[in-house]
Amino acid sequence: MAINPGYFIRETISSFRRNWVMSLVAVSIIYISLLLVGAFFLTSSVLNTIVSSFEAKVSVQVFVKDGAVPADVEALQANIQKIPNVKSIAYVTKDQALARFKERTKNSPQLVEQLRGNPLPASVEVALVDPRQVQTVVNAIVKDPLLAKVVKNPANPTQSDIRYGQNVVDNLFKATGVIRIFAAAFLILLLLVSLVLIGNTIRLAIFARRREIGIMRLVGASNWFIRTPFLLEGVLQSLVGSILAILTLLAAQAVIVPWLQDNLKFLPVTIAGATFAQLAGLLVLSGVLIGLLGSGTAVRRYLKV
Amino acid sequence: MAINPGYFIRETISSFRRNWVMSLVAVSIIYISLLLVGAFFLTSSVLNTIVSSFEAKVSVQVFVKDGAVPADVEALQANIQKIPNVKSIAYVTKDQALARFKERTKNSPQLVEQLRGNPLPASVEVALVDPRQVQTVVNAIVKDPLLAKVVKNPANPTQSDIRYGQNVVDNLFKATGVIRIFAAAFLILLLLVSLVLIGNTIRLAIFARRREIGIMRLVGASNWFIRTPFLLEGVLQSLVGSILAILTLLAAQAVIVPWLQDNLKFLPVTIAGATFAQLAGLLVLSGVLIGLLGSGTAVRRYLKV
Amino acid sequence: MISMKNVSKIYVPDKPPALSEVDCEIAQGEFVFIVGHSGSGKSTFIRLLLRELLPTSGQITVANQDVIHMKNAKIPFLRRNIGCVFQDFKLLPNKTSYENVAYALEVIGKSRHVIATQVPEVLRLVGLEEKTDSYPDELSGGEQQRVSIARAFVNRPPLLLADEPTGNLDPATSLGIMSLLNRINKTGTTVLVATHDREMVDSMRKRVIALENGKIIRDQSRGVYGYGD
Amino acid sequence: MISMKNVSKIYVPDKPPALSEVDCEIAQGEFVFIVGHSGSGKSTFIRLLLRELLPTSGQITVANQDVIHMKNAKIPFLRRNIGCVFQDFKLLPNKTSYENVAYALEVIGKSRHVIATQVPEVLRLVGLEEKTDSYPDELSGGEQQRVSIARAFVNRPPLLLADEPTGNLDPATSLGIMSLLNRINKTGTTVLVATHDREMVDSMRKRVIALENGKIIRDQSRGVYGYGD
Ligand SMILES: Nc1ncnc2c1ncn2[C@@H]1O[C@H](COP(=O)(O)OP(=O)(O)OP(=O)(O)O)[C@@H](O)[C@H]1O
Ligand SMILES: Nc1ncnc2c1ncn2[C@@H]1O[C@H](COP(=O)(O)OP(=O)(O)OP(=O)(O)O)[C@@H](O)[C@H]1O
Ligand SMILES: [Mg+2]
Ligand SMILES: [Mg+2]
Repeated sequence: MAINPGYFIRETISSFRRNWVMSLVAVSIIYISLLLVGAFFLTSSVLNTIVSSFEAKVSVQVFVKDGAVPADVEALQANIQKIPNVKSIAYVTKDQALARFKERTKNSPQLVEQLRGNPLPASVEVALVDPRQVQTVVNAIVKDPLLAKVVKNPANPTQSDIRYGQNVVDNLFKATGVIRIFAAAFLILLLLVSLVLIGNTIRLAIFARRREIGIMRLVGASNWFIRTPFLLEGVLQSLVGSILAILTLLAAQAVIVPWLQDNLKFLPVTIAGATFAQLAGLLVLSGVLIGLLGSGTAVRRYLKV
Repeated sequence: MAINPGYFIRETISSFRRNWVMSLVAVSIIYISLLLVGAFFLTSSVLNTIVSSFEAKVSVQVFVKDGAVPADVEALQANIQKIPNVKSIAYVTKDQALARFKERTKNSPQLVEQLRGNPLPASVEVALVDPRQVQTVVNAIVKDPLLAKVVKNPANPTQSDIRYGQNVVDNLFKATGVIRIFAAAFLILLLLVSLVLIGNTIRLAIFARRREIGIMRLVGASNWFIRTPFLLEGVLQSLVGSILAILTLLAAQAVIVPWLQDNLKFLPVTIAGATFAQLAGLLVLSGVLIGLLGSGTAVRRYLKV
Repeated sequence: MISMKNVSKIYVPDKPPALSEVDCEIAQGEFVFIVGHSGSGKSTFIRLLLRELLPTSGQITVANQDVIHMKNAKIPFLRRNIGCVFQDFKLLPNKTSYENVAYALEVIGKSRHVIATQVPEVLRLVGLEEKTDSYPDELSGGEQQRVSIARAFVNRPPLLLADEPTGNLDPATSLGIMSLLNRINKTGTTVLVATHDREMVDSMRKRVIALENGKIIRDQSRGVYGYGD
Repeated sequence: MISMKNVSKIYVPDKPPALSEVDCEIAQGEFVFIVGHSGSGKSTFIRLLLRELLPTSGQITVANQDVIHMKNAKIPFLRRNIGCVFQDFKLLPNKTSYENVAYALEVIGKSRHVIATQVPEVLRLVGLEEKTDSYPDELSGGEQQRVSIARAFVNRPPLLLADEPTGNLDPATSLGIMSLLNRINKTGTTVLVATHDREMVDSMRKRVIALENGKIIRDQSRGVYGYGD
């Protein structure tokens, strides 16, 4: 049997035109659901950047006793630098520490006035690659034999000589963890919901044409011959819907991100190009997939004649 | 002309049954969209409680000089208490201040060791009803003539004697403002989207029955006679969908809120009963409204015959 | 009862009109056949009377009402006085035979009691007493047609339009339907039947209006089907 | 060509069967009328041959294929060898007359060129050369019926089933269609026509199978419509 490849393309396009009410509704529902998914995806990606910036503030401070041998301190720094997950280290001198203290307590000038000399210790500040692993890094530092030479109270260094905001860190990570879980759960929910919505819409559109499908069967059309234009139509609708959604998101992002950056100067609000590409891929792919699946399963129901 | 009141009820129910594919799809789409709106509504209400709890931490501290006359301090307190928007005030003695300082600086014991006597000032802590109005309250305190008698540096009290975290507060409110705007915008978007979705679904279902509507017209049915069962059916579908959504949210909330409270002990995670009632009202009302509107406008299109 | 003055209907501009310059008067109580080749405009004629369509030009009066300038809200009242058997039946697919016929009574607000006595009687008259609870797609073509006939006259309208009411019926059943229409006509109802059934037209000897290409080419009282073929 | 053995069809249990214990053989190249009252089972007979329905019991063979135990995937191939004129036309509403007829050729993979020559010719044969671009709802009842007829034989199937193919046609057009069917039959096609058209049956003098309440009550070669009424 000869095959008419052009037939299906012509058929799909003319069906798209002639059932335009259905096509319009389907495209608009696809558009809207994917828009929602996309908007939330971008929002949560921004949220993630912000949350990560908070986490990045978690660092470990090792306080150095006044009499420590500079060579020991340097050797310790070198050792710490080698610990996995350590991003960078910085040495804070006693003078720098005093300056920071003065800045922090400028509303109680009496305090600073009273200070004789400089009672504040120097410290080594350790920045981390993954702040959540802070405890492992602290443990590694504690195990370092050099530490005993450098700190004041080597018997129990985490008591006062190593600071990493134990309780704050715990709470912070619990909070950021919950935020991440929630965002992911909501995103998955949204995605599922929009798949159900799109599937149902396509199903409804095909339900409205079930008689046509029966007629096609009765005049001898094979199942794939009937199904192909419906599948292509579903894919076409999904493509149009998802591309419209991506364009809208691009436009919205171009307006909203600068506004946010203006209003939240102290927070890192950016959307990476890669994130956007990823999103576009996700939308088009899931749109097309559900278009195929939705029309495929829906048509099948009426191919029984 | 006599009216058959029972007719419409029988008609609605039998139509709901006989067009069950359509009804099912419509109900499921209504359910899903309202579920989404509801889930987001609750999430953002929890978020709001949390954000508010951060804001509530904003307070004003007035540092009292060591030689201040107790009567003056008490009079000032009484005056501050009368300022609108002040929720409560508390007096922190010098001893309490020192205890707090020791707790905060326990990793630099040298600092505390050095202190002779108690260099820390006593203070009056002012809690606010609406933390965003902090500047107004501060201005009112500054204007109080008693303040000059109580603080150390009366010429410029906001320099060091009144503390309310000026810059932090500004950033906090910017952030919470943006969070609120975003949550509200997203909620409105979701609501609009779900209204469009529901409207479109109902429109599609009625589109599939447009021939029927034409036939009804041709056998002499008046417009309201045709429309009423469709309207009732739309309302019925919306009611079923919104009630299912509310039940699901109730169940989900009963699981998720305790889990959150467990994981975020340091944050106030609660959903007020009133919030839930409000949500239920919102869902049912918007569902029913859109059911009416959607079927009303959709039917009208086919009443032209 | 019915008056058409210079009525034309053009569906698609630049194509020949479906009806052109039709003039006719039908008095109350008449029985009229409309005959004509396929596509000659019979259904268009009937759809104009029911105001399913508006003519392109001309005037139409049905039961002393100007059908063309009628307000939208009054159309249902016009149609309640017209029973119509449609060529494609136009049954409501989600209603049984009984409910389809009952619908024409519910529309005018008849009580359930009245409906419960009249509908079965009418269904019996068209020979469908055993199919009351069948849905249209569970009926044969002829049975669907008879449901449409039953619905058309269940509320005893003063005007009955029938568009090929026996196209799907065998001669015996057709004869039954025709004599039913005849009886209905005898009670004072005006009856207008578009038909291809030569036997019927020739045997009943009623007024015949013949259409060709949208024009009335013959209007005889006590006429025959004609078209010598 | 067609063989039915003891075929019964019961749509609704506990109701009288639509067909009961039907036995019949139709040889290749025959021309057969099926007649019977409304609801006697003619359409059911045809729908069984097309495998639109499965019988409740019995055996059916069409073109040497067991229709009942046929795999789902083979059904389209069966149907491509059967042209069918449906009582309710079954036209695709979103396709023009031309496209509806062309569909039967596209289904078997004919090239656009072949389609572009055959379809207009067939439409001309049924007298619709001017309605090629009209959608079904822009056609009169008889015109729709003729599109259905054109679609049924456009691909020259060896078996042609026609369910009341002239129910909506005037006698002249009916005669044209019947002589067309006769000509098609002369080229070797088996033709099976369910009809109420007494004139036609009586004048053509072909084999007549008469049904009543789902039973074959008469099977005459060179028969007449019968049913003295
Ligand atoms: N909606 C429409 N749009 C365009 N043309 C139409 C429409 N309806 C009918 N026509 C055309 O108008 C002409 C008259 O149609 P009509 O249905 O009145 O014929 P008829 O006499 O009832 O024919 P039949 O006996 O076949 O039912 C036909 O040629 C038909 O193709
Ligand atoms: N899907 C169905 N479900 C139940 N009963 C049905 C169904 N289809 C047909 N019937 C019944 O089966 C019987 C035979 O129907 P069929 O359509 O074969 O009659 P027919 O001879 O074609 O009649 P007509 O001349 O009126 O078209 C009828 O009584 C009909 O009511
Ligand atoms: Mg007609
Ligand atoms: Mg039949």
